Amino acid sequence: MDKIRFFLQQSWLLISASLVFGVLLAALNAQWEPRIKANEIAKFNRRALALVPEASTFETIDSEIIVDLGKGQKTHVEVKKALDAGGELIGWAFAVEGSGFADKIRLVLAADAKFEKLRGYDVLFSNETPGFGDKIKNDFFKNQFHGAPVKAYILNKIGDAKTIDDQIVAISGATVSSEAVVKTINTFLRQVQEALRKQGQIGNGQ
Amino acid sequence: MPIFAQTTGMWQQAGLAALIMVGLGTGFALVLLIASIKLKVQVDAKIEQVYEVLPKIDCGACGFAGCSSYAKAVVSDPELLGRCAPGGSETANKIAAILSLSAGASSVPARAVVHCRSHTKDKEFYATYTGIPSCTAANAVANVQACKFGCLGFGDCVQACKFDALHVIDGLATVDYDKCTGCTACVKACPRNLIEMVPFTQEKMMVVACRSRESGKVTRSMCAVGCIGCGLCVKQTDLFSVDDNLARMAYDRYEPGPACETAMEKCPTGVIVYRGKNALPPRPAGEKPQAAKV
Amino acid sequence: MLSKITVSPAPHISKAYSTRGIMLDVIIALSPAVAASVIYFRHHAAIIIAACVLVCVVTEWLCNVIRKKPNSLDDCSAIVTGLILALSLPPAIPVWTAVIGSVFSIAIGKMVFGGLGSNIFNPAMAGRLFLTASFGTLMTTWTVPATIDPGMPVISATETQAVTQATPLAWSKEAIKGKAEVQTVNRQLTASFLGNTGGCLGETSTIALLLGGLYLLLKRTITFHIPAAVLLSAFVCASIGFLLKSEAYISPLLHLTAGGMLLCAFFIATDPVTAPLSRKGKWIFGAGVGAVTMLIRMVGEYPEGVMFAVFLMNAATPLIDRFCKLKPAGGVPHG
Amino acid sequence: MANNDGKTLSPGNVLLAGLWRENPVLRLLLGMCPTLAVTAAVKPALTMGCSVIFVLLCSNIVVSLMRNLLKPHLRILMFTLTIATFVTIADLFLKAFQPDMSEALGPYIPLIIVNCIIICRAEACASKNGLFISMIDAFGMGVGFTLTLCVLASIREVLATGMIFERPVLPVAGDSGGWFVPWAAMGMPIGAFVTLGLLLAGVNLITRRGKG
Amino acid sequence: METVQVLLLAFVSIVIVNNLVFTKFLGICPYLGVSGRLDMAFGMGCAVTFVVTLAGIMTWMINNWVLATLHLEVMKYVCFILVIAGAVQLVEMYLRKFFPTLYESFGIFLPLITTNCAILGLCLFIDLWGIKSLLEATVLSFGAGIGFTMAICIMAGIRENLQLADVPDCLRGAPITLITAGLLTLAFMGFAGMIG
Amino acid sequence: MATEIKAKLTFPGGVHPPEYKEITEDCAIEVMPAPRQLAVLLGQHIGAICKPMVARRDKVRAGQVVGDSDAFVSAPLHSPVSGTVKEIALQSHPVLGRAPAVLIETDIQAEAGKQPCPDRFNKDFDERQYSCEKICESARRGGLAGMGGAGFPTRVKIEPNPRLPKHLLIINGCECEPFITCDYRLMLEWTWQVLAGIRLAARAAQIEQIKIGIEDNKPRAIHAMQQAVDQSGQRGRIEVVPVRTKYPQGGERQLIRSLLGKNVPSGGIPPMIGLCVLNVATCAALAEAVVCDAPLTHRVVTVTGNAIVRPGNYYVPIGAAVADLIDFCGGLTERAAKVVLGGPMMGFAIADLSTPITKTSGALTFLSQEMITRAKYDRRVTPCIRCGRCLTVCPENLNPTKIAHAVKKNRLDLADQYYMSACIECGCCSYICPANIELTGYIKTGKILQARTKKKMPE
Repeated sequence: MDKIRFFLQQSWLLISASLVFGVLLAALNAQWEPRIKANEIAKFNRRALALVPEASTFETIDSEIIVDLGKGQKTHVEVKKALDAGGELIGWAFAVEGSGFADKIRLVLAADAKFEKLRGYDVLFSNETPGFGDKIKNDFFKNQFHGAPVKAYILNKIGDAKTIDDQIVAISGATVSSEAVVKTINTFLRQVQEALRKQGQIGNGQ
Repeated sequence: MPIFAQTTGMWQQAGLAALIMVGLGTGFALVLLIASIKLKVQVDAKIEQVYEVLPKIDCGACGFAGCSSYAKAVVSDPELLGRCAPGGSETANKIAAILSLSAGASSVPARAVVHCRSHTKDKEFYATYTGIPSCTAANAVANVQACKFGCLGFGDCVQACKFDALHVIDGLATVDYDKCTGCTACVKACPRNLIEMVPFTQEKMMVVACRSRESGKVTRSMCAVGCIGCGLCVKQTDLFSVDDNLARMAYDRYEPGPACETAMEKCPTGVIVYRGKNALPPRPAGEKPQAAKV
Repeated sequence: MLSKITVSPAPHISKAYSTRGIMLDVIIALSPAVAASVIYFRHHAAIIIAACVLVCVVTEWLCNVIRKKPNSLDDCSAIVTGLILALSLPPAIPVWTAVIGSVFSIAIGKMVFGGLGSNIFNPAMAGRLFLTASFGTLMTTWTVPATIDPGMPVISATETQAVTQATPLAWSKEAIKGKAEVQTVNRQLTASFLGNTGGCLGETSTIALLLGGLYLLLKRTITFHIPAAVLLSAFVCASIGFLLKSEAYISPLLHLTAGGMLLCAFFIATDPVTAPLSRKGKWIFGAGVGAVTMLIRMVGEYPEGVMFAVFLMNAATPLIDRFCKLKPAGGVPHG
Repeated sequence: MANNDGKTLSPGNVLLAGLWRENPVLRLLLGMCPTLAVTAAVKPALTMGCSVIFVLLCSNIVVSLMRNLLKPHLRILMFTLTIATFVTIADLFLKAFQPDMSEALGPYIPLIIVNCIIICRAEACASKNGLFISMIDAFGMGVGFTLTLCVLASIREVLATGMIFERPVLPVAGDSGGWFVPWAAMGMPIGAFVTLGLLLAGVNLITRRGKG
Repeated sequence: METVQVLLLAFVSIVIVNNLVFTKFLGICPYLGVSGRLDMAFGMGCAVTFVVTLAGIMTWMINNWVLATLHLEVMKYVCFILVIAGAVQLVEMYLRKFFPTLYESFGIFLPLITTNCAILGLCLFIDLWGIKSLLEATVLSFGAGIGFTMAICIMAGIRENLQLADVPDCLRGAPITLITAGLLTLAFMGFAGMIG
Repeated sequence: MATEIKAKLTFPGGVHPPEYKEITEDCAIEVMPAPRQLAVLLGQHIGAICKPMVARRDKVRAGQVVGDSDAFVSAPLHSPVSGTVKEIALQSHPVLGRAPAVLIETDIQAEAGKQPCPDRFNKDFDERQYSCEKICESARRGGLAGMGGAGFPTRVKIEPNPRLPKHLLIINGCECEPFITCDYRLMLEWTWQVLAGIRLAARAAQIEQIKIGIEDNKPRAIHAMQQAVDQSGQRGRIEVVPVRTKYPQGGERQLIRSLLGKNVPSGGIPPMIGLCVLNVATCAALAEAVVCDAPLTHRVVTVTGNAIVRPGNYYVPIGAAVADLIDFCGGLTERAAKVVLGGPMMGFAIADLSTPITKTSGALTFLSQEMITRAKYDRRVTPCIRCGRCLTVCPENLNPTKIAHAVKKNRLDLADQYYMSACIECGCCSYICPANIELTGYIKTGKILQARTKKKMPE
């Protein structure tokens, strides 16, 4: 009994402080959580909207899409439908993740309604070297994907960046980052297309 | 009532959070408390004291692995004082207080005295020294300067002094008594044992600034301001004694007085000088007719 | 009578050889490579070399003035740094880039550590790495040598539109990714030996570098350990790759002749200041440089890895030195 | 802290201490990790600085209030708990109102918990002084930290991109015909280390001049 | 076999390619403070390796098994730091009591580690990277410790040499260490992008 | 004329300084008359400093003991001439700076100087007529000390020690220092006396096997010694072994490594591995001490260098001032810039020309300014570029640059970690250093500092 009293004497402040802090945190979190969630969605939507400007809302589909990353790793992709004001399906958008030069890169990909042509990509998050790797945010590189067929893309050092096909011209001086983008897109794009087809969400491409 | 539902949810979560926090807090508090009692290890009281003054944030800025090891180090080696960046001068002062208290504050302060007053122009040289500019190295090479006992002036003591209290002026190490703390670093550095710690009973002390044990004649041939062991000072006051061709001063008994002043004036080579704060500049060498070079 | 007599600790005589002598030897040994670079890249080479040397010298002088230290230019080490830096730059870079590189080399690579002898890293490589990090595009744009060999494909970069030529190493990288034929690259061996190919100013001509290296070895300015270790370990690593997968990895001989391998083996890795002291240490150091270079060339993202390898091993030099601490001949003394 | 040096502990003095005399980064070498990590551009640096000011202020207030109730063994635990709480609050706030910055700073915001500045001030100042002085101290230190970060970040951002606050200040070479080619290395770790190193050397030089 | 490969790559990646000190600026304080002597640096490295492995595993477990299930992610930071601080203190006391020799050799570094951001940083990065398997988290945290040890030992070696060098006065100490660290990052840049 | 000899035996490390032996190698040993005044230093070598046994104004005979000590490691001192003790006062000492010495004024009739006695020995000499104890006693009474370098008392060296049994006697005739030729002349001119000394030493130490190591740049000496050994029928016992010319081949540790491939433990002495090493000059002195009962009062000194008028090998009384020798040799030339007692690699530069010759000073080298600066950058010290040449030449396999830098920065602990105490101070590192750093000087300084700190420890 004495021991407990001694203990309480010593640590009542700590215990009461933890109590107060715990409540404080939880309260603040509850207050701000919706906002944080909204921020995340807003960010995605902002990027996706730039790719599919006609869309008015993005709606997450219910079915699960699992993508195989190779080496036995799988990941879950949250695919969203882009709907116009009339609720008509005008495209698809989803976030993907791959490893870049310095850190992970997260991209938003958007495809047209039939999932045959890419509407392009945008960078959600990257930590690439300023001056080199972060050129993956530049239009020069991004535009090559705009309207490109859904295929496995091939990265080249030589070629014409103006032609839209599966040949992607690398950013000079930042081959790694260019490669990372292409690789990430290649990993996800076809598999998502495949999965959607299987689930009957889109046609089988014929 | 959605608002009510929301609030309930929030309070539920808050309760959980608070519970976890309290659990964690209580748990760690308990463990730490028990541990601090059960696993107490005996430490030197002084180290403990020093450790208590330190910020105990274990930032490692001092170069040691945490505050406790710094405390240990600083107790054994006071030169490490002032390494604690977060604590700053406040902590340094406190540590100094802890350490010096035990060192005994009652005694007279000891200050370094260079027992030589021979500047370059007063010395006799046999050759030019071209080796390593350090007293220890030069001392190992045979007589560069004629006097084996005099200051070499390469400044090993200057380097050893952490308080910038020693400077070589015209080939002679000179103590700045405003800065000297009596740390004895220079005493250890001098290869010729010229520097000695003298208890400064007065603001300025009278010293025999020479260490030459050569016979008077040889000393004169080597240095314009060396002690020739003539013993004139001994006749004035018993504070002086001559031994091995060299006059010495009993510093612990020294008190200023006319006898000492006379001894100083009578000294044919002017080797008896004042050292200390506000000490007058010594009589220039060769002022007395006897003190000429042979 | 004895005013002229001096005394000093023993010994009283010394060998007639000075730091300046060593540096002059290196400069002489670099001259074939300089000549080759001027032959292949004409005025580009001349301007860059002149700029680098000049800026290095001026920077060192300025640093000494700022530090109020005696002038240290007469040991000629700044000239050597300038030369090596210039020789490891691509011919097409603008002169101001070379100037920045030179200033970085001397100021950050050398003088902040206390000047010659105190620097941890090879100053020239510090400059080159800084430029690689800063101006990657410029540092990988290769002009066509004046005497072009038609066997090598000409490519045009998309952004700059200048006609450039890929180096054998850049193509080897493509080959590893399966985008180029290894055979095409391997055919570059002769061109690479003569220096008739794209690449950095002084790195293209194998024969000029070999001449210089031989001179240094014969003059005993450098010992054979480091060059031998570098080349041997690089050769072994490259051979392993080549034997395992000859359709992806180019021939080990080309690896030795292409890029900065020889310049590194004879002039950069042998920089005594940043290399280990003991023989054993030199072997480890050299082997490390060779292996890391090949690792970066074959697995990494950069086509060339010499400067990284040298830098990395420079950093490890204190540890190698400590690891290879000499034991006295008579055993460890007691007490 | 100056309270035992015989100097008066005036608020102005305390404030100045944080800004220059005991500037956490330049003089005490505390909090180096964020200093190096978030100074590639001014905006994240400023955000970081503000977060540190907030956490420092709050933790100093709390510690100062309960300074007389602290038990020796649990003191550090108490500090840690307080700091972690406020850091979480700051993190939540950024996530909610500055999502871009929150993303850019990533884990460096929660890493404020182990930033030595905070625990150091709690220990050295707040646990010994009253509320007012502690607040001033926290503010001074925080502003000192933020200013240093901003100076470093502006040097690096200008050289690495030719911009400050993402607004161009130097004409960058390219299609528009500027002359400045960005030094990408300044945005990389090398730029961070070397710039900070030279900055510290400069500060050393100045203080030594001042003394001499 | 594939798992082994993944783990191996993760290990090499965290040791060399994504070294915490050189690319993430974590653990700079001890990196500058305790790198003066090689033996101290090595001791520090060992202690960090030990604690970071422990902390990595524990925080991963708490994060994934407790907090995630209770939806209390908001408590993440508080829990992490308390776990780390508590673990460090307990380990220190345990060592001092039962393995005094071991404590003498590296236990003195343990208290320093609580404020070493490499530990908390790694836990946060593991969370950020979304590492899903405990094994990988273990390997990553162990690798991070090894990477830190390597970095601090290299730096200590260099600094021991610099003690004998004629470094300008104003650069002595932290500035020259920072510049050296900067140049070191240049050296490690060669490995960048080698492993994704 | 002996043919050229190419020896293979050598040790790792070392340097090849120019030899300059041609200056004096053909100068026969010449007797120097005793100068007006001699100063016999009371501390001449390793071991206890002697106490003066005479007083002021005492008359002394030639060979009379003037200083002695009871310590085990010590040797008595004798007056080289008959004369009067003028004073016992401090005198410049090549190593100690100022040390007490017995100043003796020479009698007029004694000025002719002592004559050496090599003709008393021939191939019929038989050491067995002297007992082991007698030889040791003669060595002790004669004040014999190693005449090569450190000057270890010979008696201590040759006396059998049951704890450290010796099985091989090595005679050091290398004379690896540039300029010096005194041992070379001894072996050529006093061959029989040297050989007799060798045999006596072997008898005293009870050693059966003897090796004489001579550098291969002295083919005539090798030849002469070989012939003498053959003629006296000692062939099976005594072996003359040519070793490669390289500095410091004459260091006993290096010679042992060359001859036997064995290493003397660092900081140890040859008896630890059962060896006894004697210098040829010591052997000659031993023969004289035992057979003629003459104490060590004179020695052969090579006066050489490019700044002396009449270089040569002289038989000089111990205690003669350097200035006297200079006078005897015709004075210094204009170019003289350095006076070195000993050879240029390990000798002591002296400033005070009244410094007397000691038992260990085998040479007096006068160097010109050009010789000491050479083309080396005007002797300017540049920073160490870590070229590693000092490591390559170090015969003890040390890291001189690291030790020197540690000492320079006052890091004695670090210097100790790199085995500073194992340094033999041969000077190879300083000789080779392209940056002109006085590595040996720093290491020597470091050792002094180390000794000081150790001495201060108990306080």
